[in-house]
Amino acid sequence: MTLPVLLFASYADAFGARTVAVPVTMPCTVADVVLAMRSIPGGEKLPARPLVAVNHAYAKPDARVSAGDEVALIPPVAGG
Amino acid sequence: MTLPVLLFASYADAFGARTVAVPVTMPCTVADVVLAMRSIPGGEKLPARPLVAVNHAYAKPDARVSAGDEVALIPPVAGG
Amino acid sequence: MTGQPATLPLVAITHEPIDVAALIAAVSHARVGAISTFLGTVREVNDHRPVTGIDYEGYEPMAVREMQGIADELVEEWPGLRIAMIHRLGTLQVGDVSVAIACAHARRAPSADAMRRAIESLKARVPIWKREHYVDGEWTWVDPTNSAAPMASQS
Amino acid sequence: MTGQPATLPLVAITHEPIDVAALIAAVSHARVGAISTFLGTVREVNDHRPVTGIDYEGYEPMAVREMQGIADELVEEWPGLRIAMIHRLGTLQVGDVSVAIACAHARRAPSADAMRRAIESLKARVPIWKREHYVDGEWTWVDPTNSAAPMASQS
Repeated sequence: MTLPVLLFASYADAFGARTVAVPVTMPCTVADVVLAMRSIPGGEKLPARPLVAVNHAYAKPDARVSAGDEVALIPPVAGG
Repeated sequence: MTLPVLLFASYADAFGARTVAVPVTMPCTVADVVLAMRSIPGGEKLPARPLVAVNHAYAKPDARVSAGDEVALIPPVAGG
Repeated sequence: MTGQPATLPLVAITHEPIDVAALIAAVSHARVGAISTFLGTVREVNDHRPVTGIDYEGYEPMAVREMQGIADELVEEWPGLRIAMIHRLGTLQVGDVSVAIACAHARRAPSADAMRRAIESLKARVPIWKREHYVDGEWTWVDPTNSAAPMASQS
Repeated sequence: MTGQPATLPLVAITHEPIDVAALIAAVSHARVGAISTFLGTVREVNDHRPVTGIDYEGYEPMAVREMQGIADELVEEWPGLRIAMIHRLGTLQVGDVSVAIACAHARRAPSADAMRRAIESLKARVPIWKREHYVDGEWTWVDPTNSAAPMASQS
């Protein structure tokens, strides 16, 4: 299946999209999602360990991702 | 001569006045002024080393006081 | 909001100019003796480059959740703390207020310490990004982790 | 004032309510990225005694001079700092703002550090006094050097 992953700021620019459909086998981990994204055009611009959020909270690489979760890649934040 | 000394807050209450005429021999020091004030009714309520300002600046006990200087006793401050 | 003037902690994302007076009013209270407020404003120069404006982008539901988390942590550390924090998104001009944080407490030390902690935490973890536009027409997504060589830059 | 919106540092004693927005506007500038503001407000309870109001008294010319000295010292430590500080005198009610300090700088650390230093210095040396009135009709000149046993108290 494909998991929609939300993109923002420089990552949205890198992929040329606000959302990218990532091919993964469920259930999987955050690290699996990032790995799959590296094969998508633009994925080569990702840093070694991009931050990922699952359901609006930062998630570690070994965190489980299930169908229906809202997954987002978080570029280095610069609020304030 | 007498030197007018300005009083504020609890010190004004102690002397029952906003200004007190202090008998001193000019030139004198800040310490001389404070010593003379202890003989004035209310002076017994002063602390051991009250803060004194001369011409709007804190002055040490050995600072010189001249005729025409504006001298004030400064109770413990409590602004803010 | 539940009928009171403001439910605290108050955290919000807005696309409109920030009403600083309203933020201060929200944390004011008869038991408060000190209100420390932080405002972030758009500077005309950053890293020696003249800035004409900034686009702020945010992952809004997560940004609100992180701000709420920061506020809850601060209230836990300083009981009685009254805190309001709001971040503006969209295109801002030089001088515009991008973020406002107000921390009220009975005593000044917790008020000031919480304010400082709030802005540091916000900058560290709230998912908001800014693209600076320069006089020469170039723009950059600001990357605080690599300010010497911004990750993405194009004309 | 010399024709500009505000001559800085701005220090003042007032007998009217403090206009916080005007104070923030005075330190705002295109080169500013952070504005830290401190407000002192009258609390309804101090040292466990219900307070009905406070009379603030000041030695005005010396208070202004001390505030100016504090501002000058802060600007010397943090060049580019834009600072405004104002203290209100007279009879204040619970919730009223007694003192307001705004410190603006290109960066947030100097802005916040200067604000904190300004209020600590003001409380330590600016010749202002406050007499608290309590619900039972008593009043006390507050003495921060001896808070357990106020120097002067009478009914």
